[in-house]
Amino acid sequence: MKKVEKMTVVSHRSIAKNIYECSLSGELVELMARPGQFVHLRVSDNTIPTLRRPISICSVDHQKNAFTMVYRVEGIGTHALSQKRTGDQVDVLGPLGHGFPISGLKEKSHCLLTGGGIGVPPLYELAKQLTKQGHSVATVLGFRSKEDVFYEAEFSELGATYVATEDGTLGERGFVTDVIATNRLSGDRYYACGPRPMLRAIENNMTIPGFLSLEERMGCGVGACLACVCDVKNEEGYRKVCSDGPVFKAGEVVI
Amino acid sequence: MKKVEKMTVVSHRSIAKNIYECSLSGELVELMARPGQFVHLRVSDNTIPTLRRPISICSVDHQKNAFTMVYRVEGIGTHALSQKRTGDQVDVLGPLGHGFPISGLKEKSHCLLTGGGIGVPPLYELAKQLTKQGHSVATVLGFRSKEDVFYEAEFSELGATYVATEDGTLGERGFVTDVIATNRLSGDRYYACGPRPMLRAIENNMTIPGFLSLEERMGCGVGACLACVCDVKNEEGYRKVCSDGPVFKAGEVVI
Amino acid sequence: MTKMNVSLPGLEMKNPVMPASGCFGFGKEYSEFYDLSTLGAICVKAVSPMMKRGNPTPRVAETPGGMLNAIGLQNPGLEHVLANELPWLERFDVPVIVNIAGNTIEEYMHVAREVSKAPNVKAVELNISCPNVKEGGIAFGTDPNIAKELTERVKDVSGVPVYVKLSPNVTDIVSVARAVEDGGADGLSMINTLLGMRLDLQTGKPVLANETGGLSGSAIKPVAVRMIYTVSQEVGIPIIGMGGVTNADDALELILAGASAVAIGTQNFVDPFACPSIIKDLELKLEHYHVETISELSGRSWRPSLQPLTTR
Amino acid sequence: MTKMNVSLPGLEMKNPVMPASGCFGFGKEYSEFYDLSTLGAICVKAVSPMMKRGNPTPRVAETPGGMLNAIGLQNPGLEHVLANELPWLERFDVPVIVNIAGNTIEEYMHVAREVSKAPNVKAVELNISCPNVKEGGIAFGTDPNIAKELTERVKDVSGVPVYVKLSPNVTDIVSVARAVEDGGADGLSMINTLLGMRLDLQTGKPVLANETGGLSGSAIKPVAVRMIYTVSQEVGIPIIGMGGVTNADDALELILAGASAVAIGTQNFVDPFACPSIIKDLELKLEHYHVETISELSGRSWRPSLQPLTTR
Ligand SMILES: Cc1cc2nc3c(=O)[nH]c(=O)nc-3n(C[C@H](O)[C@H](O)[C@H](O)COP(=O)(O)OP(=O)(O)OC[C@H]3O[C@@H](n4cnc5c(N)ncnc54)[C@H](O)[C@@H]3O)c2cc1C
Ligand SMILES: Cc1cc2nc3c(=O)[nH]c(=O)nc-3n(C[C@H](O)[C@H](O)[C@H](O)COP(=O)(O)OP(=O)(O)OC[C@H]3O[C@@H](n4cnc5c(N)ncnc54)[C@H](O)[C@@H]3O)c2cc1C
Ligand SMILES: Cc1cc2nc3c(=O)[nH]c(=O)nc-3n(C[C@H](O)[C@H](O)[C@H](O)COP(=O)(O)O)c2cc1C
Ligand SMILES: Cc1cc2nc3c(=O)[nH]c(=O)nc-3n(C[C@H](O)[C@H](O)[C@H](O)COP(=O)(O)O)c2cc1C
Ligand code: FES
Ligand code: FES
Repeated sequence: MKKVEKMTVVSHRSIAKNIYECSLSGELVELMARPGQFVHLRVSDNTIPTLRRPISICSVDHQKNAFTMVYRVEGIGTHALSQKRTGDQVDVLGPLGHGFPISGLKEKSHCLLTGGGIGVPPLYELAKQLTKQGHSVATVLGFRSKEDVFYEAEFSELGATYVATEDGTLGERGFVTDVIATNRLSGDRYYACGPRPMLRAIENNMTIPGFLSLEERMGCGVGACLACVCDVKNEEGYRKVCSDGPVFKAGEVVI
Repeated sequence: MKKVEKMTVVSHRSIAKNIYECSLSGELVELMARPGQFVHLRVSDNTIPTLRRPISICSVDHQKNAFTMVYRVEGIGTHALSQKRTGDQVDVLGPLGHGFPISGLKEKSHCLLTGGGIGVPPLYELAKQLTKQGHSVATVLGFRSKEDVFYEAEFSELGATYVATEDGTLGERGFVTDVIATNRLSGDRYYACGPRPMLRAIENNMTIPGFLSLEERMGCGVGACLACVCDVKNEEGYRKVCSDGPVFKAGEVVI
Repeated sequence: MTKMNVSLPGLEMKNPVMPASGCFGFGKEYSEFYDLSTLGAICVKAVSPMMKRGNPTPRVAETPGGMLNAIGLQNPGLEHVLANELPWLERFDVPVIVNIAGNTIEEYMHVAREVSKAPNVKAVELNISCPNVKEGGIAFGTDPNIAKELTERVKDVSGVPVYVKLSPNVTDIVSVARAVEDGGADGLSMINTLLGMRLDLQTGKPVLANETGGLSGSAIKPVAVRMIYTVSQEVGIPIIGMGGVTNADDALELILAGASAVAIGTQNFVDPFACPSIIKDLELKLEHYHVETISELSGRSWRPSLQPLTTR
Repeated sequence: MTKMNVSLPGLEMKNPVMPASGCFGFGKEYSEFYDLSTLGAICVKAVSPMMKRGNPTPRVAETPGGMLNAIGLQNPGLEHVLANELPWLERFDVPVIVNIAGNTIEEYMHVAREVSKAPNVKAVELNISCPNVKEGGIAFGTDPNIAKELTERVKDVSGVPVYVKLSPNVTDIVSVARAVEDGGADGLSMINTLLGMRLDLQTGKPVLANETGGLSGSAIKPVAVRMIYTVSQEVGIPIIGMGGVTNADDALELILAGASAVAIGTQNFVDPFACPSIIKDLELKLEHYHVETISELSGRSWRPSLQPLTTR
């Protein structure tokens, strides 16, 4: 049976402009196996805001029974979340969705991970699990500006890491796709998470198999309300980002 | 010009069942002269709850630039207030209304103060000011049960103090009017604050001049919305509890 | 549990609580959280004769104390529901209400006729109030005569009692309610969502791809209470109340206003356990107030000789 | 301040912000907080020919994200307003709009004729939508023909432009808006409150003595946006928008939807400085988005060839 748990904030800090890293501990961590899954958070105990907020699982520490999320303060929901102090509780529904598949790779494969902005976090647990299984990773992180950059050091520990900023204030100037082209990055498989235009560009440019993680406005987060559907390519059906995704095989759905 | 201020919680504690005593400091304290006035509090920074909450000024400390309120947790507004910790800020509009008149008494008068439940707090600053001016006070405090009683000791320091509880678990069993009758309490003037049935009984039973403090559901708290009106006895007009009251001369308005 | 039993036309319910249509799919997702047999009933997503793709995304937006949705009645269509969803629900001991959406009277009739043959379908609910489809739907809900005719014709072919779900977006909901009762409806469901909209300040455009959407959640509860209070005094058929119920107090408020049972919509998204929690808390409240059966409370707000509930 | 100037029939406003009728009395109380000359305009409490006592208390109740009121149009009557309230307001450099309530067309006409003679009254607003009075009021707001006739007759006698305040409690607000425009209205005000209700669980009774009341506050903003968006595309006269505005973003949302000016109701109670704060913040937003004049933004949501606002 699926569960909801009031998890406890064990650490919470700002790591870049408007970007926070928050760790929560509780029993739900036991269920967090697959990188790329998300949690659906209730950040208030009244109806402002009404809906839960979907945030990716960024890394999991089974020893400490804790997981970490990294999020950007956008509106009232993430603002309310940012006010939680160590020891406070957060109502967590999850882990939800299907994450990034890491099976089906031949031994010692090389994977290209591409993240844009707040699409970066779920790639971190992915990178950890891939390298743990003996694969190698290269990561391309795209941000608007220097002040927005986070987790460059963390990814660097796991493999070659490239940073692109739109204004060139850190790393290479331009988009992640520019970095991929310039450095002729490739591999056996790619994984990407970020804004739609980035995902579209990557899907179009890459010739190797890949997986894309999508965002969509959600209601329930569990597949019941049909808020988050996307169309399937070359077919009648549809997919729900929350329960069929958020990760889809490149080419499967219309981005 | 009237003002609104974010005042700072300097102390906050529970003093009886669901009853809290909270002190706030800030510049508005300078304006708090008259006992029986109230403040209108905003306890959230979104629209749940939407309206401010009226709470009486219980005592004022001009040295410390702080005032104290005593309130009972009833619903969401007072619950939210009870969550504020020392150092937190509370948005205060006030002081509002006309308080208890303490002029017009001949020297060394004797006053009878009667308070029921959360009607007790405003009488405390009143008792302090009356005794300071050389008058004597006797106070009758009515509560439902022992666990609800507060400020008995504080009032005892200022004059004879009687407690009535409905279930007889502390002081005399019964209502404040019973205590007044049994002990044949009287004086030159009376002041009362509490639930309407209590005020009605007192107004009917007392033969000396008196002042009553009323409660009514409020919108603006400043006289603009006409939410809080009451009828004037033997006359066409009306009074606004927030700006013409909350204290009225006994016999002036229909309770 | 007899305190909590509620008998409505076609529906023998263990308790007065059910999920509202469109907020619970066909039950599968929430069956992963708790046993659906604990529910008073299940009202499934609107079913139309043919599969419907619904509206483009974004389909939801948030508002103060509520949300907007413009799903557009996406559903897999009658045939798929009959072959897959309804049989799957048979594993639970719970009556099913099928919410029906159509563009024509014939479409409503067709779906009602077919779904009422399923053994676990104990009632149908005619959605004549969905604000998110351009044709049909909403017109049925705003014109008393059309609403009455629709009800009559569906009653002719339905094998189970017919509830009609009213739109709050009307000048005079009583006249629609009365018309539907005259048409033979066995019960009413109210309220559906209020028409609303949100703009994105930066783009200047509506947040929802469909532009307007249906407002649900606690923001609309006062409107639901008012309409249930008014309509329940004017009709003789029972009302399934909904609109902004987030907890047992809210459920009780709709019941006091005149509802016989209560449906939970948006709150399922906030708390997947909303329905079973509300059932549990409602039962505690009945004990607390020394109420014999929940049915006594229905319409208590307008009944003469009202005594306050006592906790002694 | 020219960025913020707004010209509407009868109203030369320094900025598009005014208090909404009934939420600001006749200005005296809030003049103790700030200089009323900073406002774009002032809309005063409804005035009726004779003094009105209003409804019994309680007159307000709180709801999630909003409030209910049933003041019942209490006011001191035309004569008193002419002799005292309007002359008092002359000390401020601000156009006054008088909100008018009547039970008959003649009553509206009488008040309009008289108040429009006051030098500082620059417009009247016909309240044809108050949900809290049993007679008159609401019927004018729900029937397009009556609304049109009322407008025509008041236009005949009013010395200042006439705005008509529409009720949201109707099936088809566009038809009422069009009728009122045909009747010669110079502008529309929308929306008034939604009909709502709250029950006290313990007593079982309505919280408001009047039973039902008008729902205002942030809860109704999505309904206001939807109605302003729809009506502004169908009429040629300007709209004063209101309903749930709590800050400059909300004000902007109503303007983007199609309003030319914005009125602030409930938020005055929450923050006595609501109007001047919103004025200040709106001006900052215009700078932030590099907008030349606020009027450019009116109806931006439905105008073709829309470019996102840019902060560069
Ligand atoms: C599967 C998934 C994983 C995500 N992981 C992360 C993450 O790890 N870190 C992170 O910072 N953000 C992540 N997001 C985006 C995050 O959910 C939004 O930034 C957040 O919901 C904004 O809420 P708000 O209240 O601050 O903003 P508001 O603008 O006030 O939100 C209003 C409504 O829109 C929804 N909404 C707004 N932006 C988005 C968005 N981009 N995607 C989906 N819904 C949105 C909100 O959930 C809410 O219902 C993820 C989104 C999805 C769908
Ligand atoms: C002039 C005045 C002075 C007061 N002084 C005190 C005091 O010193 N200590 C204290 O504990 N209480 C006092 N009260 C009562 C206090 O205002 C209410 O208990 C409080 O507003 C309840 O808010 P809530 O959110 O907890 O309850 P809810 O029931 O959630 O409130 C819902 C709405 O009803 C209003 N309301 C509920 N009860 C009352 C009430 N008794 N009077 C007025 N409005 C009410 C609230 O303000 C709110 O708008 C005073 C009331 C008034 C009018
Ligand atoms: C996402 C969503 C989808 C809905 N789909 C339907 C539907 O298919 N048929 C229907 O009659 N009502 C539908 N509704 C309306 C609900 O059943 C309910 O009447 C409304 O949401 C008010 O209840 P609430 O405030 O508890 O959500 C839907 C509501 C939501 C939020
Ligand atoms: C206490 C109160 C009194 C009101 N009185 C009037 C009135 O006299 N005339 C009128 O046209 N509208 C009246 N209204 C409606 C407001 O002018 C406004 O249309 C409505 O409250 C929506 O705006 P808001 O959400 O900003 O409050 C009143 C509203 C409130 C809350
Ligand atoms: S969010 Fe409800 S189905 Fe995906
Ligand atoms: S609360 Fe508004 S007039 Fe008293």
